Amino acid sequence: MASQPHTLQHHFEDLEQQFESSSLGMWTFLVTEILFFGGLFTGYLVYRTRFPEAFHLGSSLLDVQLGAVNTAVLICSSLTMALAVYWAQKGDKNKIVLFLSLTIALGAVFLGIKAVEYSHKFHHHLLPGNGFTFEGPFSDQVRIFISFYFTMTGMHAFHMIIGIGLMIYLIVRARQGWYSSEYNTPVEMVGLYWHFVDIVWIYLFPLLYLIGRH
Amino acid sequence: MGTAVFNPREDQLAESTNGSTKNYLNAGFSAKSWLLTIDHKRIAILYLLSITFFFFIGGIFALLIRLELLTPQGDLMQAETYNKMFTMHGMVMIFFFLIPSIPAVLGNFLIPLMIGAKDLAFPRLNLLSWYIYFIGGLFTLAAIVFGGVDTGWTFYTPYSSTYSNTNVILAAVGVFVSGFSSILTGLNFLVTIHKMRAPGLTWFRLPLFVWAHYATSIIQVLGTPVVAITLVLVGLERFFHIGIFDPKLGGDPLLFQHLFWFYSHPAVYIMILPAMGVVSEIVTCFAKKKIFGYSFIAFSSIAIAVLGFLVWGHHMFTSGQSNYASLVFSFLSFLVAIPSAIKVFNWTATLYKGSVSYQAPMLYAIGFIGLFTIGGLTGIFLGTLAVDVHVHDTYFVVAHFHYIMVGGAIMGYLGGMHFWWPKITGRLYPEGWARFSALVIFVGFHLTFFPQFIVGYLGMPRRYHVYPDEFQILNVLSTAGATILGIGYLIPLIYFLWSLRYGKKSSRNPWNAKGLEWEQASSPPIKQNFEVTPVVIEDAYEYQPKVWLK
Amino acid sequence: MSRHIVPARVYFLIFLALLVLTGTTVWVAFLDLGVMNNVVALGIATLKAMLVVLYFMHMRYSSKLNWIYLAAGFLFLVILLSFTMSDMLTRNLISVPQAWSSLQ
Amino acid sequence: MDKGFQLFPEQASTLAGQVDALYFYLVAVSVFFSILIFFLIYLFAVKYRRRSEDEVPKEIPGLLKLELVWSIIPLMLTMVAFAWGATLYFDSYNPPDNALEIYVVGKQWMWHIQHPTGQREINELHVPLGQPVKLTMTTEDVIHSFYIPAFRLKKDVVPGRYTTMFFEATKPGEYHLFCAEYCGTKHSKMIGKVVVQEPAEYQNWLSGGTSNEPLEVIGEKKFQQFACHTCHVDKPNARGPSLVGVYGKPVRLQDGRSVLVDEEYIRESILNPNAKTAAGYKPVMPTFKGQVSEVGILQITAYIKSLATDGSN
Repeated sequence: MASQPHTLQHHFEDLEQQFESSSLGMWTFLVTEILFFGGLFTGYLVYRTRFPEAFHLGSSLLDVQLGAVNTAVLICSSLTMALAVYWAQKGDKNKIVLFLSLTIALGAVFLGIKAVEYSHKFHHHLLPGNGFTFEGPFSDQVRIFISFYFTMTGMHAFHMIIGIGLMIYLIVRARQGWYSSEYNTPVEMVGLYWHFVDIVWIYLFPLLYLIGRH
Repeated sequence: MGTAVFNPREDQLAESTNGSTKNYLNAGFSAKSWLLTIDHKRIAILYLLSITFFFFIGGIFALLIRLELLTPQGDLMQAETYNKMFTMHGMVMIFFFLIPSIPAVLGNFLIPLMIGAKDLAFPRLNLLSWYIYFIGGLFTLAAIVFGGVDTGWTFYTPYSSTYSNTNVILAAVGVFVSGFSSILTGLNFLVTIHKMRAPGLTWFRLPLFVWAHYATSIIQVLGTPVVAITLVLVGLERFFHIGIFDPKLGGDPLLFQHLFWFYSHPAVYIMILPAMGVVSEIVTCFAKKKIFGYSFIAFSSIAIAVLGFLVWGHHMFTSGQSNYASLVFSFLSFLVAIPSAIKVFNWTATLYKGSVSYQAPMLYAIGFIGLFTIGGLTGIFLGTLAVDVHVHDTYFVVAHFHYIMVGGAIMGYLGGMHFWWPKITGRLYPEGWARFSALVIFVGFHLTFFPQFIVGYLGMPRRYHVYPDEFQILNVLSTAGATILGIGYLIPLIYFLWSLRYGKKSSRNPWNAKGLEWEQASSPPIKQNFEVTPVVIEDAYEYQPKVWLK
Repeated sequence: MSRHIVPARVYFLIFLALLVLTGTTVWVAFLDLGVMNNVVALGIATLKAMLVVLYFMHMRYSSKLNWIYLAAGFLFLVILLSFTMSDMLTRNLISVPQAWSSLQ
Repeated sequence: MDKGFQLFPEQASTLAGQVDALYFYLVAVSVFFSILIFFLIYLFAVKYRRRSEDEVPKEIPGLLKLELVWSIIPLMLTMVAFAWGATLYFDSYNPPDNALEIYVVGKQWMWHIQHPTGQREINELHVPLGQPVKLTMTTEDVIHSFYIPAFRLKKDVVPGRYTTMFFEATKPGEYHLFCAEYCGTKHSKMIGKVVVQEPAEYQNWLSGGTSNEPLEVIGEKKFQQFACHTCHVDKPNARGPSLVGVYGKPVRLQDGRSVLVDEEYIRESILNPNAKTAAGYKPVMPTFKGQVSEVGILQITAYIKSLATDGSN
């Protein structure tokens, strides 16, 4: 059982039904993710309308260059993920492994840059919580901005780590030859997840890094 | 799990030659065959055992609360202890009993049977949901054992985030984790109902139980993530002091209330919609008549699910929320009352010129209609702005939501348990005892909670450990009722257990009900539910004789 | 299975578009457009998200049902945001009515 | 204050009778529908009980008209409740200009009440009969809720901002005061009484007691104690704006917006001074967070308010 794919689970009539179900299930899951991050975006919106100056000030403390580079890195990883799915649909095992590995590598680069950013912030005592110090106006409200920055990017990074774990699983299974042009649903589902995480960042980048820059 | 790609039809034939006495219950007896099962029916049983456990835990808290309130001075326990009691009563009952009750037990068991599927769309995810629920339960039990938590089940900030010095994080983690169980169950149902229906089973042929669960699942999927992230923020606030809910840094305590009620108001419909689905099934079966206004009942479930998301601000009329927002929320709250009214009227109309029999499930269903009607009508008081200002956070509210969630949801749950018990276990329970317990519960319930409407309008605030003397008589009545109610809940537990061994064997369809689970599956059903995939050629509830073709 | 396989060329085109849009959003952020800064930033983000959903996530070739689910997710996010803001933005209109009447 | 057994609460404010009228309307609607449903179920239950196992009732098709009737009638009845309730609600938030202003600060687990004439009370609120009273409330810690059942009024007291409530008592006597929002261990002990007195008796009460410096006088002392007056003076090069005559009027801010000088703005300016700096001044004021209590802020506010009337004289 371990090394053989069981392509069609017993309770489905055919592969079409199985794929359609997985696909709907994954999209439903992504809808729950939208609302999960939605709670954070609601808090962000409330405080940004309440403390616009503090949010502009807080945003100016972030490094636009690193943020922009990370955005590009994540978009690259989305491309490699899309290509991994593409080769899964074509049933090319080696290419699946190759592109999944590239995606993991790009994800790791993203997380590495994130870690550098975090350590800069920590170095300047811009951290979420009691160690926070900020010499300047609105320090309490800047603190709230920084808390949002860490919570939102932290939650995003956590999702990426899960995504990387899933891709490692896919690589193991792909090497065992589980995926073919007939059956590649798991690759496609993880792809959906990874692209969703990318979309979250697409919103986080302008909302956190690019406000009040002019 | 097969070792190769297998053809499902061959698999079916192989199993069915083993003889008709083979069913899901005797398909394996090892602990592993239960704990690692991916059979939705067995998972339903796992849920049944766990929620029964939590129901009695929560019930013990309730009983202690009522005992404490016998006297106005608070003689039985300290204020700290009392505050923990009502917090844990609410938390356990809501998150670990009511929300999973009907969906995770009856829904899990019945949805595949009702739609002619072999299982839910994601059987392993279903098992995972139970484990997640179990882990969440362990966290909550740990929070109880290590000293309890005293924030109220609502976790209002900044009390929960800054001031309470009890196990808030542990309890929040418990609720957070169990939330994912709820999300995954809802997701599973949605996909199953969309993709796994038997040939011929169109949307408007579905049993109303399935419609109700579809609506419930929508709420679980859309609402639960928001409370999850909110609890994460409370945890972060407590742990790191991030300031988002801290008014000293400019944080707004009302933001928490918005995020919390965005889920927790619709969560009430997670508890009541499935019960409405159960009642629709029972009423039509015991009136032996097609349900009146099928599409109105079906669509009212969806309407409740959607409108339910637009009314959360009616929990915040006195909170300092904008008065204009209150106005909008009040208006929308009245709209959500209408679909509930439609259901009640349609159930009543179904009885008209029917052939009505009064077996136990029907008594529970009628009990549901009676209690839900009062619960729903008193909800209108709470949606009315000026009246809510007076009764908000008093025992009036406590009485109202117990009428909905205990009178409604638990009556529905027990009605469903009685109705499908023969299907689940293959045994019949003692009918006389079942009718008796329905009566005891109905009487005990009214005696417990009706006095609370009065004491609430008099102004007794909820969550009070000591209270002015003049409220004592009504509180004593309430405690007396709670004792009767407690006994009423114990009786079914005893005779259900008894029936497992001594109950008469049930036929495939003891109520002569319509529906695939009754007509096409044995009692108890075989492991893969049906010998052959059923084909549906008629609407639901065709009690008038028509030729049934295979 | 008759699933549509998107040609790899499409992926590269979308990728380039996403990079260009990222550059644009950074560039625009440093111009002073007043309130329009927010509108443009969110507009570009939404455009990027649409491209990812439609092509990388194959929504263009996917069933209608998936579309409806995704739309429902966004609809309820909008409900959460707008109803919460309806409180936040109108709260002070009335909390000190007396002071306001002295303005007139 | 033993009231003895009751089934219905006393009415002691102008609002109470109006709320009760609406309440009875709702009770009537509820009783009507409950009895209708119970009666119909009982009737059908008896009349159409199953007489033999093999009887087959006739199918009754759904009836659109009936569905519409029982949707629209309840909808209209609830719309009446909506409009009625909303009207009362908005009325109860519109105090007349001559309302007596009293300040309330909640604290785990007591109510601190401050009269404009300087009297302070703990867990007791004395008010005169027949005069509108406006309460401006806040809290030092968690959310509380100020609840007077006999007035049918309740309002949460929220940290970080002011909420208000307004009533006019109509019956002398003592009434329960409860905290209605769960606030921790001794939530149920955060209770007290509201004493409604005849105006003459109330005046009597005001003139008795200790420490009867008016609120603005205490506020003025605080103003000097915190050295506010060193910057907020009416001099050409003062570091802060003069506060004479500003209360109740809009002030221009540095970023061009205007803001109304009210209790909320004064409170914010004391605790978070640079959030909204007045035009023409540098954001140099230090925060007084942690140094001044909510009660102290209310006293200073009262002083600044008194400067407004002085200025106009």
